[in-house]
Amino acid sequence: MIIRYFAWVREKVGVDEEQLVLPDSIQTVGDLTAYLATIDDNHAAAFAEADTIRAAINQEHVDADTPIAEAQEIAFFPPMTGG
Amino acid sequence: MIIRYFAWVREKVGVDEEQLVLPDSIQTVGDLTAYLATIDDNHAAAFAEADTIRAAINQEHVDADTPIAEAQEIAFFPPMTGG
Amino acid sequence: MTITPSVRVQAENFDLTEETAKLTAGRFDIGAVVTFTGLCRDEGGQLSALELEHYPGMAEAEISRIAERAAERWPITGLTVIHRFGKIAPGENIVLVIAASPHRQAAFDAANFLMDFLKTRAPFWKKEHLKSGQDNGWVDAKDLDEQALTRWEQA
Amino acid sequence: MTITPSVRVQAENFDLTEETAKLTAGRFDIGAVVTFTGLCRDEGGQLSALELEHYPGMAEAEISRIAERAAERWPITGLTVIHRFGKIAPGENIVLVIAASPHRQAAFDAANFLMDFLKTRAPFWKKEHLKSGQDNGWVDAKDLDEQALTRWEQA
Repeated sequence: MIIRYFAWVREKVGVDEEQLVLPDSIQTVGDLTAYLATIDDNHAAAFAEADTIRAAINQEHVDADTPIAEAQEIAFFPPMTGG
Repeated sequence: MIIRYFAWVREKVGVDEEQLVLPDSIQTVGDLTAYLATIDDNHAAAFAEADTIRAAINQEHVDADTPIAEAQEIAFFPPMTGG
Repeated sequence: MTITPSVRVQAENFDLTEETAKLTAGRFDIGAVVTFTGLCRDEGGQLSALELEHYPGMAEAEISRIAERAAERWPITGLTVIHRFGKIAPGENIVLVIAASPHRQAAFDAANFLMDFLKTRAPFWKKEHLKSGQDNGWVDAKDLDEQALTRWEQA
Repeated sequence: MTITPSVRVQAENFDLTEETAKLTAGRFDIGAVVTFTGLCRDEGGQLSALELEHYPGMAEAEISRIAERAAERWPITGLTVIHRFGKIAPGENIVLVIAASPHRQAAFDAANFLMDFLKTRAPFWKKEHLKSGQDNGWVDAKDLDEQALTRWEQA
């Protein structure tokens, strides 16, 4: 599964994207953010305020309780500021 | 005093504008429309439905009860359909 | 201090990019520009042209009064209104309103307000010419247009 | 049948007249075209540029989803959305929305709706670069922008 990061989430994690093999216990987007926060200091800093971070699966917005089983690509980013 | 007509009011009266000397009894816009309706058949046809006709004094919208004493120019026309 | 709206009543067409550039050139405080263009429809293929009559002098004065009300009500950096007169064929432009503002909702609201008041207060009248060669008479004012004004009443 | 919105995410600037002409050319059923242009402000002279990051692929997909909702909700004959990315200097264009419709209020509402949803749903992020040479960090999302969405909720 490819995980992509944007804006300050990307800057804090330190990479644009990464490929991770996840433990079976990770079922939802919320499980994944909690897990990512434990990987290393960079991820911990990026996901310190997990509530403010938005997620998309296969390029569609999703909630924390969305299952990740069907995901080829999951992205994490701050609230959008386009327009 | 110059009286100007637009759109179907103009077509029914048959002239763009006319200069009239008014009886002293004509005090308001409403008095004037009632008076104009008596001038001839053309004016009578134009002012048959006086309620639908709008008026402007010196190029500003006015009501039927507005006094005409200060008017250099009075215009009569149907409801506007611009834009 | 409010801005001075640019108001023109003319037979000629107008250009959206050019008119917008006049409001934005050399400025760095504008975050939003809303333009409204009103065009002539052919009413299902029946119409050959609209003929727009106006009250010269009052047309410019009344549009300016409406635009000044908009400029007092919203934080606007520039307003342009161009209203054409004469014969206008289907697909051609009739009217242009542009509102520039630091903020997007102010630009939307000012342009929307201007169009509602132009429709019912600016002294213009439309006559329909049909492709059959017939003069279809003067367009009736719509009650809906008059009703649209009530939403701009302030408490 | 609703129309297919034209959605572009690009570094290049856009031209208002040209983009509007694409929606109106050869048509005689359009009575109203509303354009919204979002521009980069210099924030009182402090800003040297905005840097717009986006999520390629999702940006186009999400804008298309928003535009399709607008096209289903209002009687629209054409919709265009262009969102730029990369470094954008004060005074330059950032985003363009165009809505064409037979009716003026539908064009206003669709453009307004699109901008509200673009602001909060399209995956773009702005970073501020100051004239002092400093990187001023990422722009915070505004609660007001999120609140603006509630007015589009349907009963």
